Amino acid sequence: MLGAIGVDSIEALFDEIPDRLLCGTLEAMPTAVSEVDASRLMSARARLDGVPTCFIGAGAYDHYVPAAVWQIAARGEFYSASAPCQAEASQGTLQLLYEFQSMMAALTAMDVSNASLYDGASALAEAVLMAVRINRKSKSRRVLVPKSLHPAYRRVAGNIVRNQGIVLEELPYDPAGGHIDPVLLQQYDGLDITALVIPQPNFFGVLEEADTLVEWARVNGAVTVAVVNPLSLSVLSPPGEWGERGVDICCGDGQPLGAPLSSGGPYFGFLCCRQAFVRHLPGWIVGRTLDVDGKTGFTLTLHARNRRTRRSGAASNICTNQGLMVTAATIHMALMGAEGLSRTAASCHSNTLRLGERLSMLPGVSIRFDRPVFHEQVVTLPVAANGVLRTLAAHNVLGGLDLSRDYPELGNAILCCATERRTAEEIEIFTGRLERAVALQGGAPCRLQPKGW
Amino acid sequence: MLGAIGVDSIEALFDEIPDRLLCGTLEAMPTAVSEVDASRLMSARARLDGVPTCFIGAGAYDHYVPAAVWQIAARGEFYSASAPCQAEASQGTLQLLYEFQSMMAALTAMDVSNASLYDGASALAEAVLMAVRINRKSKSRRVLVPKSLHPAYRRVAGNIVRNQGIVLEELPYDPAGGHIDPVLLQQYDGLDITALVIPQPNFFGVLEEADTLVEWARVNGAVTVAVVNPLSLSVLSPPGEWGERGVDICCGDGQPLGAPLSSGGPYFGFLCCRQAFVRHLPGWIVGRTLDVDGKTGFTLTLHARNRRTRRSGAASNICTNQGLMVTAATIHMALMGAEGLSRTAASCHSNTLRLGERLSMLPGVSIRFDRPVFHEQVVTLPVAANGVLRTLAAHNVLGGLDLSRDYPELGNAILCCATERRTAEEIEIFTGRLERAVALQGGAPCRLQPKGW
Amino acid sequence: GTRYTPRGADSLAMLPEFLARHPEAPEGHSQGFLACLYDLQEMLRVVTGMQGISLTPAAGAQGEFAGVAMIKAYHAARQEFERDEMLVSAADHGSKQASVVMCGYKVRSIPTKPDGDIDLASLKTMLGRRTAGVMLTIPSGLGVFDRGIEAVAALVHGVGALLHCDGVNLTAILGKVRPGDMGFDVVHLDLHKGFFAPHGGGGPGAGPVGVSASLLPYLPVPIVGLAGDRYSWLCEQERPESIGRLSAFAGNAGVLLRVYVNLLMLGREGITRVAEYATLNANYLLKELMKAGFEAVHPDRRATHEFGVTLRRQVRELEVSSRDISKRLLDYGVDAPATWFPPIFPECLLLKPAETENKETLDRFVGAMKSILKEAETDPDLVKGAPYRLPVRRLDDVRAARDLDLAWKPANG
Amino acid sequence: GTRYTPRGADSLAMLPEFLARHPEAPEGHSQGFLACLYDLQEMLRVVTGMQGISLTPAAGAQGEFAGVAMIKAYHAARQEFERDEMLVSAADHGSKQASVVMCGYKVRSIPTKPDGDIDLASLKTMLGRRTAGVMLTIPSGLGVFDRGIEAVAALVHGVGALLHCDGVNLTAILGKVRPGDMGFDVVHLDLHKGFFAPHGGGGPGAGPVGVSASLLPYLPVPIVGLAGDRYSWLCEQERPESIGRLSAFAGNAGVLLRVYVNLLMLGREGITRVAEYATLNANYLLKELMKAGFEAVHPDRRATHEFGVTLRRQVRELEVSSRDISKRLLDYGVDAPATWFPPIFPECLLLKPAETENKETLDRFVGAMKSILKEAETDPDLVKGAPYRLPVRRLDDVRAARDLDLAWKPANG
Repeated sequence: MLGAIGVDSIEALFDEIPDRLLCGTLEAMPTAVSEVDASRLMSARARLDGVPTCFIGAGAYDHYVPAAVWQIAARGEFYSASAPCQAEASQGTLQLLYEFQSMMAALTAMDVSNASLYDGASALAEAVLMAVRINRKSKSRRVLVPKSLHPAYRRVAGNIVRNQGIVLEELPYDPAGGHIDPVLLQQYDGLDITALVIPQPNFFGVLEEADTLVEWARVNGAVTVAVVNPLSLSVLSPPGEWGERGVDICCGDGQPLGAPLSSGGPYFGFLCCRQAFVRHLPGWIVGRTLDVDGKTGFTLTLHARNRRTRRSGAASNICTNQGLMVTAATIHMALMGAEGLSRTAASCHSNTLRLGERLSMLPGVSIRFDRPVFHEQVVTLPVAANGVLRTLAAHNVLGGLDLSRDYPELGNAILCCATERRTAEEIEIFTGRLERAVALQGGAPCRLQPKGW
Repeated sequence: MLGAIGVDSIEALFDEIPDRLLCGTLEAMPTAVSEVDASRLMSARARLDGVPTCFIGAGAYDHYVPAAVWQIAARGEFYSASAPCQAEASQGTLQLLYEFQSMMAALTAMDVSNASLYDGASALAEAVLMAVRINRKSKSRRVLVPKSLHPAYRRVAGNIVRNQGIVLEELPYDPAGGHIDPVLLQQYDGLDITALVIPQPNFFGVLEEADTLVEWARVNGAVTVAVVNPLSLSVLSPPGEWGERGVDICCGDGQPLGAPLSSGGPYFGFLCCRQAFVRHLPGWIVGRTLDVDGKTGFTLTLHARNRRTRRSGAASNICTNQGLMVTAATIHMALMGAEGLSRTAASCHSNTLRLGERLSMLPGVSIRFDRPVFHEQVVTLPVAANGVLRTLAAHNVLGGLDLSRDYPELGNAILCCATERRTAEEIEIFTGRLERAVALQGGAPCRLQPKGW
Repeated sequence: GTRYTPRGADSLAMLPEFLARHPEAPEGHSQGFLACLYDLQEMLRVVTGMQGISLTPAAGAQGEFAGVAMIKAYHAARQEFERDEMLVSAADHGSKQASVVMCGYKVRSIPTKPDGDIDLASLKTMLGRRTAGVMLTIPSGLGVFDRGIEAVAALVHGVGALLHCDGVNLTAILGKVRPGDMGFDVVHLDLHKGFFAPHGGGGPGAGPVGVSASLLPYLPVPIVGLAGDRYSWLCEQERPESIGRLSAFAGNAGVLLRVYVNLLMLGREGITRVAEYATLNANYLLKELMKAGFEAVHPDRRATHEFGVTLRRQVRELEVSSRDISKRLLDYGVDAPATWFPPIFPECLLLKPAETENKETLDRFVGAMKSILKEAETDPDLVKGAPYRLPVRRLDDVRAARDLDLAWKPANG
Repeated sequence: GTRYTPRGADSLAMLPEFLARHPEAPEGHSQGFLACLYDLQEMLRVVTGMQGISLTPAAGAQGEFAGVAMIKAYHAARQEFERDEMLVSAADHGSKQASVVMCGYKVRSIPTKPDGDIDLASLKTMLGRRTAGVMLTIPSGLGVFDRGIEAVAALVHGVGALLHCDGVNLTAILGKVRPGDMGFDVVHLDLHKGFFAPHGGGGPGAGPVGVSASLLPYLPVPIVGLAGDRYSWLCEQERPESIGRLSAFAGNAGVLLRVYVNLLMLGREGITRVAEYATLNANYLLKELMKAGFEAVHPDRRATHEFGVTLRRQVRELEVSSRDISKRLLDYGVDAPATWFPPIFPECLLLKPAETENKETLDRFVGAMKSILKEAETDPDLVKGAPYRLPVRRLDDVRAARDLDLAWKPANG
């Protein structure tokens, strides 16, 4: 091959690089190891971390993924497929994305879905940008974002839209209910609000008064953006049916649909909207069309580049999707069916309620909010959460997320979730360990009489 | 569908079964559990067993299997494929078996290979039956089987051939070398011996004088059956080249070629022979042929049923092969190449030698035999092996196989193997633990001076 | 046909600890694994109705051999060495012959009646002091359930012989009727047939054997025992009358784990459902094919999970063979019938729709059979030349067996 | 083209403990995972020659955005609010425009010379007090290495602006020359391009950013820190000047683990080999296509790992478009060229043979190109009608965008 090129050595092919820039052997880069050595290293590191019993949710849920899901998704045909630039040679990938869009539209009761974004948080950022593009009447670029929304989502959305003159305004939560009290919104009546974000369930697991919020937005000319847990939609009312006409945009993280916890990613974000706004929808979108012989086929359509230059500002640079995660999610949804998803959701929910019941029988421990929740809830401890959680972790129980950093006003509060994988036995172990950990910190060392007497 | 059949219920389809035989609900059979519950149970049981550091070989070796091997072999096309009864619809399976036969023939330097048997031990039984079929001149049905052959192999072969009037006669091993002393064979000179079995390396890891043994058999009209570790063939001389003309039959267990330890199975047995004996070869055999258009294709040939009825007695009832294991082995050999296999073999071997060196520096510990070994060796302890091994296991080290049950004459002997997966650090841990375990049993509590002074 | 292999069972049987477990690992590091095998033994005991199970045979044929070897050991223990005959149903698979010879017995063939059941009158004349045992497949190799099985068992036991069951077709009656209740003394299963072990293009399989009380001492080792809450291996030492071990370790352990998880997930309800769906599919297919003009081997019998269709008429009238038709079916993308045995029914297709097939697939199969029948009437050469749509056309088997090419050689490559 | 995804890395990144690790797991249960990410940061620091790395961006485009956002934060910290322009090479990918606008900057396009290098004279006239930064791809979008890169860096830094590198093509020069040594202040990588993360039909990817000392404080969080032998997350609190987090947790962690294992197994030698084989393949393919009569966009330059071939002459003379040719290539079973950008070179194919392709594949591609050229000369309609051998023929994109059908509905299904 060198002969055909007309050079003596491979090095000669790099002769346009100025000599003084060449980096030489990179001594600081380690030399190659074999697969067996890599396996030894990675196994040792994995063992360091172990597999503690997980009661943390907070946007990433320890659901069981049927083995068939990843065994199919990991087939080379999906796993190593290149991007479907040549539609005719990528019908498998494209039809799968179309099925995904169809399933997500059905699950959310929205008209259309894109073919995924990076994750739930960046999907919210894209939803906000989209809301600004859609709401041509609004000049304020003020978007109301409840404090009851996942703190990381709020930060990510802020970081991404900050330089485009968009203001994310924090909406407080009701201290008793943990939800957005619709009465609070009255202060914004008649003001120029571009969009209202509605989490359901919210970060605390609490259910918002979604119908009332959507109606307020409609009356006040604000675009509505729902942020939902897709698994919850198998048992809760879908955003497309909130209020009289449903929300305008709906987004969230697809992790509960087949993605392993995997330290936070890869997951995928999803973004659905009304038909009327489809030309503002960022990311890949697959359409069904015909070939020259009239046969059905699938292709990427509404190319993102056209869409995003439509209106200057409120721009998005999305170029890709989370293909493999979407493949897994589509298989997962097909395998579980509506019935399987709602069975899982119900089982998570009842596990979390049982956990709440058991924990709140401990002295000084209580459920923080009085509103209904879905499969996650805030628990108040009699002592600082930090130390208690550390003690639990030492016994291989991840007892929940410490809320003191993001919500210091909640005191010693933790956010707990027990998915369908948690057993009654594990809940009892958690309860027992918590009791001892609290006692250790001098919280409520002796229990004089059963609580509730 | 019931309507089309003309019955009211599925139960009606079972109306030919006498009522009094119906078993009713099988209360003793548990009710169904979900995949997530099954996963919980199996994970808990797996954790009970753990992953101790393994220095046991004895016919099953802890080799690293590159991840690609099983990711390819587990594809549905291989995994769920039915038996290749319709050759035209099974060309993938059949060509793969042909490649396997080709690789095994090349590795053993034999003319032909079958498409696998259950395991190494039953392959030996088949090899013995085949030797009896082949050796028409011999009427004795006496087969010499060395005591240095794997004890389980000897038992299995005996159990399978016992009822066909075949006598397996034990050939002792040399107490110093651990091998078959060819001088011992002189007592059989001129006698009617149907076959001689030659393990290489033998159960003790010791190398036999294969060339001399093969020549003795040739002179005395005995069919030769080699039992080999296929990995060893990448560094040792192959059975097809032993003596002047090579052995007649060669068999063994394919586990070292890509099968995980997996509690002893599934592995696969292989069986190769001279071209002249191919019509006596049991099990599936794939041949290359042409289709009606002259295109190359593959098909099962020399159907077992015809072959086994050729001569009454010395029968075999093999109907199938270990397809999936053969698929993995074929991928494994293709991926590793001759070079990769010999690198692995050399690395195992040097690890085992290093282990032997380290252990034999302990007081009272020594290498049992003085002959060269391949990747496995017998180590003598100063105290009973049983207790020492139990102590080691409590520290998560499986220190070797206790030989006292099968070879009480060897005293406190264990059979040890350190594959390429064992690190220098693990060998040091083993050495240290062994020292303490021996001391604990009062073997050699204090070490006055370094051994060898 | 090809069966879906549940991937959940697969993953759980391949948990790292199970894959890494050495067969000689001490019992202290084996309680989890042994518990699974013990539970599987118990489950198989329940579904077969037998008194004891050994999981160790590596495949159906090895299980079959083990069964005959146990019968041999039983009679030997009783010093009844004059028993040197095994009676085998004429409708049965060819491996029986070999398994019997391997144990030093002679084979005699028991005729079946036109309705597929064993001919009791003939059986009676054949049974005697030389009979070691009688081997039947239930349901039979042509898919009928022998209605006289109780009478057969009584006759066999009456002469001191034992009754051996090939359980390859048990799928069809799982959870309905059990070999143990029918009077069998030994049954061998074929776990990659009815119990969802992966097919793997031929193997690995697993062929556990179950026995009645009379054969308990002879079960092949190793077996898993339970004392208190401690599981242990029972081997040669603990079971001195055993016919011994049949593989170096404990058989195809990984396959057994898969089957165990499958049975856990199927449960009591599931195994019956498998039998019911398999039977439903077979009877539906039988009826539809009969409507389409095909002739059943046993038209007046229920199909179990499989049944025979004879093409004698077509072969006689149309100059195509059942083999041609089965090759032509490949072009239609339908799984072709396994083969054309048993030899007592020439030109016969044995049809065995898996319980996982749906009505659509079955109807497509009937459609294909109808089309091929029409093709055979109008253009027999078309059918005789099949297949056309596969990577190769009809292969030359004669050439394969004559000009043997069994391994690639650099020289003649 | 499609790239083989090493399955070893895949399995090791999916060890049960890694799959089960919750993103909010305490650091005590995270030392193994964090060690991997820390090591990966260090490796990427070495191969890019930058001072600091953040792994968090989820894909190349998010890394690109992070780079521009850091430049914005840098100037803001210096109160240099008058800088409102980003200069972008005219040969570059369309997402840059959007990333720049997302950060509130205006875009100006820098012309390239006919030989593909940046036109330094024009650059000089464009740079000034309003320049926030300059964005280049190295090697460029048409596969040439800018020989004047040191002069570019000097000019940019001379006016107080920063130099931004799109590292999507770094594969071609990995282990040969590093963005840090060339004077770049920020580079973003595309790990599913050059670092063997699985392609997955589009994603997930990962787009780490590396920065020079000036941008260190602004790196997106989280980052993994090491103090003594203890790894920890550095987040908003520890890095108050950061542009913040870009995803809810730490980006596509699973992809990062795969890339880490790949780099472990590639090592120092391996990464250079990737660059060398990619470059060898591209230059060989370029020369062979030129011999076959195709015209290179930059005939006098070395190809890096990709290069452009212009079909202007063919399009003019033969009435077929580059799109027709790329569709016809599909019929030949060769991976069709990605697409026909950049827009400044119309009717141009961008060819990018993966480093894992062998000579045989490259020759087959040249053969296909020759055949298609002949077809275009003799039967242009054949080429215009392609493809013929795929599940569908040419799809109607206009109809797809006009009669939108984006989700199956039971009603109109």
